[in-house]
Amino acid sequence: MNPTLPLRADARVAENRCEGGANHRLRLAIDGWPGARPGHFVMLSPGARGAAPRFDPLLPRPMAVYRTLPGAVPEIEVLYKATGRGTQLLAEARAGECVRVVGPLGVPFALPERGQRALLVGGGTGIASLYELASQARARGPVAVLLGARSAGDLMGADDFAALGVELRVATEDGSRGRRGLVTELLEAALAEPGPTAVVYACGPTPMMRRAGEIAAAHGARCEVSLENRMACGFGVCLGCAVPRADGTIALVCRDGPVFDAAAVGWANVP
Amino acid sequence: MNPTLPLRADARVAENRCEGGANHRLRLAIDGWPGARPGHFVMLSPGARGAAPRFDPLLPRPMAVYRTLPGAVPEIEVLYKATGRGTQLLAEARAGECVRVVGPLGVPFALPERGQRALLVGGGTGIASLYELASQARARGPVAVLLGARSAGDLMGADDFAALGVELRVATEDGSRGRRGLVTELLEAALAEPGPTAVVYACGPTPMMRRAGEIAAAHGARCEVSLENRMACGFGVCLGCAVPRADGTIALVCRDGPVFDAAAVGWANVP
Amino acid sequence: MSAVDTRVNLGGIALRNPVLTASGTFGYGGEFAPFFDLEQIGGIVAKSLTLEPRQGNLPPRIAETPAGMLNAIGLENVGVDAFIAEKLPALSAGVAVVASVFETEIDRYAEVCKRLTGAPKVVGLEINASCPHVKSGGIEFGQRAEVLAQLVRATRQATSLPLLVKLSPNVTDIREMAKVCEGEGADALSLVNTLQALDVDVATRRPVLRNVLGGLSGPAIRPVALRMVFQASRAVKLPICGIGGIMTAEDAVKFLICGASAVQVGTANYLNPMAALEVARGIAAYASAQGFARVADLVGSIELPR
Amino acid sequence: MSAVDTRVNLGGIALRNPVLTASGTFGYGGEFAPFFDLEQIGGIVAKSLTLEPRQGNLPPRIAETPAGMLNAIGLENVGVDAFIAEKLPALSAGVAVVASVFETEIDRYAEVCKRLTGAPKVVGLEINASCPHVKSGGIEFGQRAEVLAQLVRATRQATSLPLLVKLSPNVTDIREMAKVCEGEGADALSLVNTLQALDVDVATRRPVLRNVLGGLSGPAIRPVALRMVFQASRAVKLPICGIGGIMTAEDAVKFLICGASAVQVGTANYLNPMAALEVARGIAAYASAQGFARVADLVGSIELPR
Ligand SMILES: Cc1cc2nc3c(=O)[nH]c(=O)nc-3n(C[C@H](O)[C@H](O)[C@H](O)COP(=O)(O)OP(=O)(O)OC[C@H]3O[C@@H](n4cnc5c(N)ncnc54)[C@H](O)[C@@H]3O)c2cc1C
Ligand SMILES: Cc1cc2nc3c(=O)[nH]c(=O)nc-3n(C[C@H](O)[C@H](O)[C@H](O)COP(=O)(O)OP(=O)(O)OC[C@H]3O[C@@H](n4cnc5c(N)ncnc54)[C@H](O)[C@@H]3O)c2cc1C
Ligand SMILES: Cc1cc2nc3c(=O)[nH]c(=O)nc-3n(C[C@H](O)[C@H](O)[C@H](O)COP(=O)(O)O)c2cc1C
Ligand SMILES: Cc1cc2nc3c(=O)[nH]c(=O)nc-3n(C[C@H](O)[C@H](O)[C@H](O)COP(=O)(O)O)c2cc1C
Ligand code: FES
Ligand code: FES
Repeated sequence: MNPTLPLRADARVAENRCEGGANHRLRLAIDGWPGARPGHFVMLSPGARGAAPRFDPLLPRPMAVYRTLPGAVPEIEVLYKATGRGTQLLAEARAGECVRVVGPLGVPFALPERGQRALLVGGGTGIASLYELASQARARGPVAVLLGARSAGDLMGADDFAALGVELRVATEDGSRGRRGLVTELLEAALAEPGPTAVVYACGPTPMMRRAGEIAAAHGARCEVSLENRMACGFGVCLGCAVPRADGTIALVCRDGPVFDAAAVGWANVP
Repeated sequence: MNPTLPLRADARVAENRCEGGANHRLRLAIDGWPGARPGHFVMLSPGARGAAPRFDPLLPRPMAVYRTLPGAVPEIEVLYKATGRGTQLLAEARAGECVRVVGPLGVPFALPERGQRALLVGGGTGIASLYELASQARARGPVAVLLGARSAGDLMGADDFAALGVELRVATEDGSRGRRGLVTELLEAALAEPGPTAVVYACGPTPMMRRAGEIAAAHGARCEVSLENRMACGFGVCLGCAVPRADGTIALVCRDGPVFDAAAVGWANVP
Repeated sequence: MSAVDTRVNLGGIALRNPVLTASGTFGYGGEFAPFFDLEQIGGIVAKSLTLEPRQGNLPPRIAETPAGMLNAIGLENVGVDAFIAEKLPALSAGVAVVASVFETEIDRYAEVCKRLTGAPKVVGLEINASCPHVKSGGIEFGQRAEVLAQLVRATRQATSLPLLVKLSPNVTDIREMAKVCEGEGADALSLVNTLQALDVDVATRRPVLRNVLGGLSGPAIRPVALRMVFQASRAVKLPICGIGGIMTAEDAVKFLICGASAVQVGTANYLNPMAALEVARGIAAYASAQGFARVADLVGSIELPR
Repeated sequence: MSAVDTRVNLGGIALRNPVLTASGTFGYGGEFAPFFDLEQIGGIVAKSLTLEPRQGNLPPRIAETPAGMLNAIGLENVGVDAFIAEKLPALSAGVAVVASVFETEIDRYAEVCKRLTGAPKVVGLEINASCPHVKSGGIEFGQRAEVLAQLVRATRQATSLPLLVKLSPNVTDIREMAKVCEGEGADALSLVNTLQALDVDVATRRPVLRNVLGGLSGPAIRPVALRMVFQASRAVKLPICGIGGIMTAEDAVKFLICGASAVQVGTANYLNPMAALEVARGIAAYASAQGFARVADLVGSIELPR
């Protein structure tokens, strides 16, 4: 559960740079930031950044807290792809400008038990949810990070993971980096390897997470996934981010997740 | 009448800088710019400047062509005050970005007859409509530019006028530059001076222009004013910029103006 | 600023200031406790309640539109009993709660009203008339004068609390609906609910919402909402709570000027969980700057051309 | 792209592509000659015409709103005779012109239709039913089924040209109005006109428009317009011309997917005088990219959840 109360802050852009293609890295200085646990996210309002209020695009965008950089004024990093209207606007924010932040939000990942092997499976922007998890899981047992992307240029944050000293395996659909294929194939292979009990964490496109859950289940491993869904508020009041559970009841991604046990998700109706 | 057909262009921002307070100077490079006559204006779309289409604010803003800088790719300068939502957004445009321009538009000022004395009365952002007129009127006869502002810091373009070598008189409401008082008082004084027939050109707040027209009429001088009104299109199709003429008929500021004979304006219903 | 009297009366509900939060945009209130003290705004309107707990629609339930958003949540809520047993006690004593009610049958509406009457902190009821009336073939209760009259009559009889009726904007003439409510004994009107709307994704050619149709809210609809408040306030004597696209204090002031006695902040709560507080403070600042001693004096202060 | 057949038929009007310009946003056409060749779009709908020339309202007539604009131009136009004598001849021969008609009385509507019938370049008439009906106390012609029926009947008798009826969105049920038009022999529907709205300036407490009420257009209203097109296209067999907030080809495609056979670009012409051309090109590009051989195959291609 979330031990830290969310705050609403006008964060100052410390840095916002393109890392090739649509990939961007945003560093935000947030007075009073209470810290975040692996899997927490924030809501960022790109439209609120200028001097005059503008309401198109209207809604804030959910973004994983990639990592927290402690300091007198704590900073958080966010890795994002500028693809739609809101994220492209976010990419225009310059150092010194303000971006409204609400967070930290959501239910974080449960760290592996001591001695367990953590297999982190990331695809697309989902990779951004896994960095803090990789960092903290290291103290519990072996960690392997399996990253997938369309091609090498799309890959986010791979160097940061490498710098953590965790095992890094990459698959790209065009073979331009690592193995050619899907990241779920890396997971199959990793689970087939002998070793301690594995626990799987997956974040990325819905079909990838669903498949990761199936593979984990086939190997008797627990699997946590961090779901994505459209969000208006991020803190449980709009009821917009509902997804069905496997038992047919409704869960809110922002409040009951974004991290769910893969086996508890009603995958057929996850958008 | 307007001899140049308007064009629609994605102008490139060559420079956009704050000149103190809300005053800004924008230089736009426009491929194929056909040139402008004194009093012409353009419609600038601040909202269209980013990569992703955003429609708040929606409408383009009418802005006088302050001056044209000829060259392989001609440039125009626009002086503006960033006060509302659109102009504040315009102030965020950086060199290299695109701003949509439609223009040149409108009916320009009629230059003075040879030997006439031109008295140019400018207040607030209206000053921006008078620079090219001052420049071109010099060849016809003596030119005096009378500028008014709340205080010295609000004054736009005074140095440029001074550099033209025309006579410059300033009035500020707080006396921080030139005479303390209204620019229309400078006009009264100037018209009382002996000399060749005067023709008055005024651009600024409606009450100022109306008063300038009255003063000119009292001295038997012709007076042209450049009206402001809300505009959606700038080229005569929305019918949004209507103002009544003195005879009760309706004129369009963008098509029949913005320059009108002060005596022909139905001032009581000019917004 | 401290000189301004911010109190207003909304159909018998005395509010410390004119800012409420709109139903469905503020949860059951407690979700906002991390952000500000709810006693600093006029009150909250809770998510609409049905007799039984309800699950709502499958996703996608929301989408963004130009300066607005679409939603089709369905009737998801904890049900009236859980609201009384769990949600109300979680709020601090000084929070004024207006409970919102929607149902698919008139007698069920009335039953929910009965259960809410007397519940602590509940200072009034808001009847959400934008719910599809199953018996009329899916048309909203608030879209047919006869059906609306029956609804107001039944709920009026079911409660002694101040009764607000929240009208649908999807009507030809809002004045007609306002008069129906006045005639049946409503104490105030809440104007407006969302505009019925639709959007599609051109990549998939599918509606952006699983429910196909949804409700449009946010700044996009504000000029329509203002028009309806203006029209209704001239058609009936009932006080009006203005709703629709209020993002800033300036927006709220527009509703007061057009004849609303109070306002509700809706979609803005999502983008800015402190929006309602900022609106409340900004209204007082505006009144003070404009020389109004009482916020109530702003109500209906529009200056029409002669 | 050249492979895509862009032709559509709108109630008997054969259009080279589905993009028209909306009445009141394109003048009489000639104003756009500096920007592009009008023969590259499907056609133009000219500013609505009355029997006599009219002056319209005093300023302010327009204002900006979130992702939209308000207007109350009044009935300003050159009058039907000057349109035929001066405006039509100024257009090049290949431009398809739909003449729009509005009036305050039904017999005057019919008379304008008669005069336009047979005028060169005029390929159809659009009846603007969003005009206040003086005899009904200011309610719009398109807001009352009986009045609308009389209007369509009278104008239908007055012309042999394809007859489009442009409906007001300010109604409870657009399907009812669509059926009235179908029953009275209209050839197509144009959906929608502006939403009735209001805004005030908090500094002066005055309405932003001299006319107090105005019509809301632009992207803000697009989801409402799309919903009405979707509903009407399932209620009647008439082809529909979709209008409301179309800024880009993607927006136009949404209307086609929801059941419109053609579209009109309105407010976008103000911000971008080449908007209609860009929309026309973009629709063809979309159809091509999605593998549609004919733009007409997009019409009503929405994929509804089962
Ligand atoms: C808990 C969570 C954490 C996330 N973390 C990251 C991250 O660290 N980095 C990153 O790049 N992306 C992340 N995403 C996805 C990110 O929110 C979307 O890519 C983004 O909202 C798209 O906005 P846009 O303006 O580019 O697209 P638009 O197409 O303009 O978006 C329109 C609307 O749809 C919503 N939307 C579109 N795609 C998504 C999506 N995939 N998930 C949720 N809402 C969506 C938008 O928020 C907006 O409301 C996360 C999503 C969730 C739910
Ligand atoms: C022919 C003409 C030439 C102009 N030249 C200049 C110039 O060179 N420099 C300059 O700074 N200003 C000039 N103006 C005024 C300028 O257009 C407005 O200051 C500007 O539109 C305000 O936009 P905003 O976003 O700051 O205000 P907002 O309050 O956001 O504007 C809201 C709406 O009202 C309109 N509006 C507000 N004020 C005015 C106004 N005074 N005139 C017309 N429309 C207005 C806006 O265009 C917009 O549609 C000119 C106006 C006209 C008509
Ligand atoms: C996601 C969402 C859920 C809503 N749920 C309700 C509801 O349960 N009951 C109700 O009366 N109104 C509901 N509304 C409507 C709002 O209370 C409000 O009337 C509307 O959104 C317009 O105001 P706004 O533009 O400020 O949001 C909901 C609105 C949204 C956006
Ligand atoms: C300034 C203005 C004037 C208009 N005049 C007319 C008109 O004369 N006749 C008419 O049928 N519609 C008129 N309209 C409505 C448009 O044709 C169109 O239906 C509406 O604006 C919605 O489309 P849009 O959002 O693309 O602008 C006018 C709209 C505007 C903004
Ligand atoms: S995003 Fe609002 S409830 Fe989850
Ligand atoms: S601004 Fe559109 S007609 Fe003048």
